[in-house]
Amino acid sequence: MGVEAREARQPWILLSPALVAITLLLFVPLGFILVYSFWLRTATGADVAGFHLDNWAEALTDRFYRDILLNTLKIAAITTVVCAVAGYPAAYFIARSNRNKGFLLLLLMLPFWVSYIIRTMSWINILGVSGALNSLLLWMGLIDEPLAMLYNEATVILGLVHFLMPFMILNVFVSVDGIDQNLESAANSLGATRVQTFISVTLPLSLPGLAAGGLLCFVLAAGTYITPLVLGGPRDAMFANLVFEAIITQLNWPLGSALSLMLLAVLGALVLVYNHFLGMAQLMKGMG
Amino acid sequence: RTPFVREARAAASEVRFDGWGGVVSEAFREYAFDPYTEKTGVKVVDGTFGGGDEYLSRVKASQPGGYNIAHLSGVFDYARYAGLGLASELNEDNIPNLKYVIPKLVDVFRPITGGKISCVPYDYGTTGLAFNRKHISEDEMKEKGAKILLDETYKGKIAGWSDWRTRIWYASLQTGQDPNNATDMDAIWEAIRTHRDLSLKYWTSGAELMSLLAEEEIYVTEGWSGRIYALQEQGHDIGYMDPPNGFGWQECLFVLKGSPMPECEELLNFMLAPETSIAVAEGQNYPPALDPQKVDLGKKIPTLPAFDPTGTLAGLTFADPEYWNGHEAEWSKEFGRIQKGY
Amino acid sequence: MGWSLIRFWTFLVYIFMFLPVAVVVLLSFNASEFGAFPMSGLSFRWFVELARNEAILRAFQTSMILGALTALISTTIGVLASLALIRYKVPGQNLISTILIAPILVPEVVLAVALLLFLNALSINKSFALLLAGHVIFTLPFVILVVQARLVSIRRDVEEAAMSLGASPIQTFFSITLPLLLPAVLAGGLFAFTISFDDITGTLFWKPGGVETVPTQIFAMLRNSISPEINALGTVMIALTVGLPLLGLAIARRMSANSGG
Amino acid sequence: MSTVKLTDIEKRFGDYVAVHRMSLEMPEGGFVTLLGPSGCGKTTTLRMIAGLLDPTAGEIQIDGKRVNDVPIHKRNLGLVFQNYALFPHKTVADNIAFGLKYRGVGKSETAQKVKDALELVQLPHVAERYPRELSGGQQQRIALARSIVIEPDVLLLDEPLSALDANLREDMRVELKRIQERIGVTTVFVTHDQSEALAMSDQIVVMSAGRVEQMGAPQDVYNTPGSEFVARFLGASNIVEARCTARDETSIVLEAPDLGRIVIPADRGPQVNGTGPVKLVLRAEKLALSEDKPSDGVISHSARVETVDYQGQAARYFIRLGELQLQAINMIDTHPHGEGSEVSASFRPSDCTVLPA
Amino acid sequence: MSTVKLTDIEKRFGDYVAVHRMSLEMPEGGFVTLLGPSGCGKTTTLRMIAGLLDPTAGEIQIDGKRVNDVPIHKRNLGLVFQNYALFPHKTVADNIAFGLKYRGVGKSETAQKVKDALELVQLPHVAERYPRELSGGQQQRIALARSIVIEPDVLLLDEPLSALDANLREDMRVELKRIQERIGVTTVFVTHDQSEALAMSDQIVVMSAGRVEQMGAPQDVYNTPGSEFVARFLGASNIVEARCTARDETSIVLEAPDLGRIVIPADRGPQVNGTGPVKLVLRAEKLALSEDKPSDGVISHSARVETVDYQGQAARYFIRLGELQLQAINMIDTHPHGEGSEVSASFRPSDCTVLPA
Ligand SMILES: Nc1ncnc2c1ncn2[C@@H]1O[C@H](COP(=O)(O)OP(=O)(O)OP(=O)(O)O)[C@@H](O)[C@H]1O
Ligand SMILES: Nc1ncnc2c1ncn2[C@@H]1O[C@H](COP(=O)(O)OP(=O)(O)OP(=O)(O)O)[C@@H](O)[C@H]1O
Ligand SMILES: [Mg+2]
Ligand SMILES: [Mg+2]
Repeated sequence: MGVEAREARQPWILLSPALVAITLLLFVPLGFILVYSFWLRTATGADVAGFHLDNWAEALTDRFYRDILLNTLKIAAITTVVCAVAGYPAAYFIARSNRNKGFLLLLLMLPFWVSYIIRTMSWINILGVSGALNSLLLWMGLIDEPLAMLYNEATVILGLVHFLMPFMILNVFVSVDGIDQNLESAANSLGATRVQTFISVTLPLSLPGLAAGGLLCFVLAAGTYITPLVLGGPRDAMFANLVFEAIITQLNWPLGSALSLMLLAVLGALVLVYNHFLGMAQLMKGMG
Repeated sequence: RTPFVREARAAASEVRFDGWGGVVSEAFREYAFDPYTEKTGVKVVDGTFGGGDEYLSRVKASQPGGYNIAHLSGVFDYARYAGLGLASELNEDNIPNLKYVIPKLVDVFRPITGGKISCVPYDYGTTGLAFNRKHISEDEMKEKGAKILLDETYKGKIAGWSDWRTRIWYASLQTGQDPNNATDMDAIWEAIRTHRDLSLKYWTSGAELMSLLAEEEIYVTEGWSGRIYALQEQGHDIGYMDPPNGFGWQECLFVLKGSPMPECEELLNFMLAPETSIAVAEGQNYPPALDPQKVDLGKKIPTLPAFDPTGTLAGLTFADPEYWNGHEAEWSKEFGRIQKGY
Repeated sequence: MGWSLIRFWTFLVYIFMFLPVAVVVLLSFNASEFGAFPMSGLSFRWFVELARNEAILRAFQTSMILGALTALISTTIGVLASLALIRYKVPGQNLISTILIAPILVPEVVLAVALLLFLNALSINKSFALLLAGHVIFTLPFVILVVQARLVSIRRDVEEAAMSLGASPIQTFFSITLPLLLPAVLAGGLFAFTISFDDITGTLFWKPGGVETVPTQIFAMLRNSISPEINALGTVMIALTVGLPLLGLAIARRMSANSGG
Repeated sequence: MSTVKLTDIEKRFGDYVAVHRMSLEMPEGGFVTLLGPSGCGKTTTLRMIAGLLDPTAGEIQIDGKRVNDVPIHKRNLGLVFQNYALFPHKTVADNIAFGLKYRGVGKSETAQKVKDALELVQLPHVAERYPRELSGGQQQRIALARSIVIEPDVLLLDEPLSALDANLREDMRVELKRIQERIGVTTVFVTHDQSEALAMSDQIVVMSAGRVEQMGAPQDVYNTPGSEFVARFLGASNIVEARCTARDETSIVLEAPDLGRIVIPADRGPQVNGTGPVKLVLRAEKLALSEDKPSDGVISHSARVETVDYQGQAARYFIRLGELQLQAINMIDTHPHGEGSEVSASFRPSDCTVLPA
Repeated sequence: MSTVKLTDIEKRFGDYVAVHRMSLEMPEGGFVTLLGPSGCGKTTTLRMIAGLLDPTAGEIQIDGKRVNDVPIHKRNLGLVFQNYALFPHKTVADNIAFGLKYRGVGKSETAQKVKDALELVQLPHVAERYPRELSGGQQQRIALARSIVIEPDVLLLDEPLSALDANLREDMRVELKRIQERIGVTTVFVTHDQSEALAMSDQIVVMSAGRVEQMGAPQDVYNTPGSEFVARFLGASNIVEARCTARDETSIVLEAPDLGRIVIPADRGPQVNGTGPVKLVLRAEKLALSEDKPSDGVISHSARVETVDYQGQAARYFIRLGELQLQAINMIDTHPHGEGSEVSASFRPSDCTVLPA
């Protein structure tokens, strides 16, 4: 057997554990979910098998689901934009600082290693009526009454931004780090100011990283349910909460399956669009 | 059958118990599991859950026999499990300690499972009204009762549990209806909407309830008696009041179908032993299901809210399982929507 | 847009990132259970209680083992898959990449229940192996993302040189490729470890009896109240995670310095 | 030491044919250079010999044995790359010892061989360093040491010098040739740098677009280019369209615009038959510029210097001779001819080559 | 077009001094090359002129005005980098038009200027392509077009040719020089390739370790190296330890091992005073090898050819002359001297340079 025949076979050997694992543990189970979405839940909580379109009809026609899905996409979008706007300069700073790149990136990962629930609940101690920020403002005399800052859409977004910021920064960092600084110098030398250089050279060239980070933030934000539970007010539910409630609280797995497939379809479509324009390879690159 | 399969009957060398974590499971381990294993040689594998609904979904997605005993929330969960065909049949003769239990607590289960029982009652409590005494006086509470949760003056300082039963129960009280037999659901939904719009937040756990009150994010909410007691113990100036027809409930130790019955029954007996019950009760601040007339419950338990020294529990209103479970699918979904602003 | 403005902005972003971490650390020294600010007194009480709390320590141990195994397996599979995608021409590369990323697109509750249903259909009981498999599946994309990014920078000709000198492909992998890939393998492993260590939803569904991880332990405490011992544990973890990675970083620096950049 | 023989090998990448049915025989101990522009298939050929690519057709023999199906790690080759490909995580000594490990060489013998190899490449003191602690030229020598320590049958070098800078490149060129001669291993060297090829090879194989254009000793290839491509590729050449008006056994008579009638020895145009349009090739350094009229026996025309490219020991001139623009490379004494100056440009007919048009 | 004047500029990175108090004046329209080995501070100097680095001390003047504090985008410079630095996301036309945008040039005028610039670099047809669709040489020409279209006062080029391959590099060299002469802009060119420096410059500044070693017209620097470093760096030189035994107004008398007594014109050793050890520098191409005894006026010794490095039009020989190993680069007619052959090596004393030891 020639070297090339071997080279053609080897990648499949190498890929097989991952593909087998993902097929067995993700795609086959998703097949179950697909089947389940056509079943029906009875009053006692048991499910009847069959081919019923009721769940899909409900999921697709009820305004309630559509509105919350749209609201979820809105929150995910805002989160993504905030991450991008806040994270970009930081990523740029890290990429362009000569020393400590590795250390700065590592620091960024630190909050990940405090349990997610605890981390999210900590905002209550920061933003609460008797939290740090209010105490500080009161002490400085800027306010007389503690401000009610918690439990609204803004705090949900805040929690999500905190969770997702590192993903954005990492992606943008890789992109900016890969831009030849001579390009900026060249633009400068041609008469562009720093701001003009940024807008006409740096920003467009880092778009792939920004897009990869954005996709990751968006997808992960659209799939969260704990953050809105902990930091949201009564109305701040997201689509994953609906899935969670259908499956866990109402034990309505058929409906939950239909709902989750709906979310999956929307996110999947987004990935396909992204893939078409920027390619998964960039997402890969972005994580380095 | 694949070699991975572990037969339920063959697993009698261990019994699986699931319950609440923290102090509760510590107490169980010390007072029930370890002595039980020492005596019988049967291991107790204990797990925890964060909520009953989550546990039920796990059970539903598992093999029969995968789970054995669970510390569940009272009567309607019992009915739900029975409805899903998960109820077992206990041989009461194997649980001599059952005799210490308040009979009223046991009797509510019998009609659901045709006279037999699949669980033993373990503790009880109430979901009453908790309020910050700095901002709301006892008198005002007495005067307004459940309606305090709809009081415009406390807008943004009100909270509530995100549980649909509790919401409907309190809405029944607020609309002057019988919580176990409401007739005007529209009024109830309207009350729930009003409450939602006044609320800062729906809490989902005891930890959240306590921190909301302790940090004065809110002044009034319903609350679990044991949690409020814990806050008072820590010195917070929080009041607790069961309004008329306040929400009483009990918790039980439920044995799932497919479990090794003799071992489970023996374990239940251990857990019902007064010292175990009392330790757990003191840990979570809910009175045990033991009849104070038959057992000496020590010093702390009589001070717990909802405690009934008579052992008749005449002052508490419990939920009617048939009524609640009959509407579960419909109401939980409807509440889900209202909760989200619809 | 001056450099100092960017620096200041970055500083703010880092402050923002560290706020919750700081709260956790502060609260772990707080004497009382609730109400962080103003703190009611400084105390090591929760650390002492943490040291005595066997359940939390056991959960911590489980989390560590689970995280480590997840990292190990996930990294192994991920490295192999990345090798295939970067080193070879595979038809449908883009599709395969998308498939390998798929686990982060599926809401975790769904993945959790779906996997349970599947096992149920096969009549397989839950076990530690299932929990591990579940963790491997959703940490895999992150590992693949990290490792691939690094793999592209390892030159193919170094491997070819090794083979020309008589090393078989497998010998080449172990004596050349793997050592050069080590920083990325460590980074990917760290990623997998962290995500596994922090996971709740999947773990709740997949854990077998008697197995608790730190997050599920915390979750189960939610009904009563989360004990500040958890904050103490967090502080210990942060101390470890600031210390260990710094150590790891030093090692990685050495490694990457050795790999010639 | 062995011979390498390629018979009709061909390599396709999909539809694209990178190497067209190529046959070559490399003599034992010889230094054969594959020379050609970027993309002409040099690396592809080398990689087929190495076993890193499968030929689509044809046979590769090393030492008379067909090796098409022998995997690379069993071919016993020395391979040196443009970027050295040293193992960055191993010391120099470990790099060199790497191949010995798989040949079951004992510890003390390995140590001795590593020491000898380091001495051969004149770097006995760097054994314990890491590759990054060496300069480019040193790294290249270590790469060479690593590949020859295993006593390969064939040494394959793919542009080993091109990453080095000018001065170093010249030094390494000499060094490499010295070592190759010393150990006498059959060597295949790939480069696109003609001066490298000329300086080092026993035999040059000029390739273009996947085909062999010409093959022969450096001086033959250089002095008698077989095609316009070779003439242009090897050094600066003037190529002038001309007409062959007559030819006999001993000479070819050309008529070229601006240059007039030129009679060239017949052996300078072996490929030209009969009369008609041809190409006249004259190397830039064979075109002498001077201010005074030159001696006899040469053809001389007056021309004007347009551009001067000063090169230290020599200068490259672009001159205009009637309508023609020609280039000339001449050694200079102290000062080159100035731009714009009138000179006489002369060459010997025997320095010309005639190619078919 | 402007003059550039550096006065005592210095650049430190932390403790490390990359450029030591350097003063230079570059004439209007001149082509000045900074030449030196890697790391000697060429780029650092260029970047200070460009405004990409601040000098630690000293003054930079362009056209008589101090520009130390003028930010780069106001200096009106053309800057060309080794790796071209074309904007990959813009077409060639947009790349070239980039600088015009910030100079308020109107649309139609921009289009015209872009067109002119493309014609100047002889690539009129690539306007709508993206940089990645061009070859290296084409990219380099676009980079040049982009920097000259803004009519810069000074053109700064940092190794613009080093990423190109040999043949292309020579072509671009001529092209670049042609364009520079055509527009007549003052140009500072950085390279470590001596042949590039010699071929293109009006003035060469040889740098070493942050200091200027020598400065002058290419032929002066080449023929009369001011230091051993320069002698070695610019082409192949033989450097022989010798003793100065006497000197007067017109000549220096040396005694060198194996070479005997040599009398050299005094102007070939301006730095040598008195007697004592000195260094004799003889360029390789000034050492002629021949089989017959050479004519008068030259010093001649018999020697043996050890290694031959065939270079097409020339050959580089390593010869042994007594204890000395010398190199000689000679034009060759058809065949170089063979290895091992005995030749006579001769040189004119006036071709030698004498440096202090
Ligand atoms: N794996 C491949 N797939 C498709 N085409 C290839 C592959 N490898 C090489 N080629 C093509 O084959 C031709 C010859 O390539 P090769 O690398 O042999 O050139 P080369 O002569 O070594 O050039 P260079 O001097 O640039 O290294 C090129 O046109 C190249 O694009
Ligand atoms: N930003 C910097 N920080 C520290 N040292 C630097 C920096 N930039 C350059 N140097 C050092 O200054 C010296 C001169 O560098 P410079 O880039 O000017 O060299 P160069 O002559 O252009 O070399 P090359 O031919 O390799 O480009 C080098 O030793 C380099 O390591
Ligand atoms: Mg090649
Ligand atoms: Mg430089």
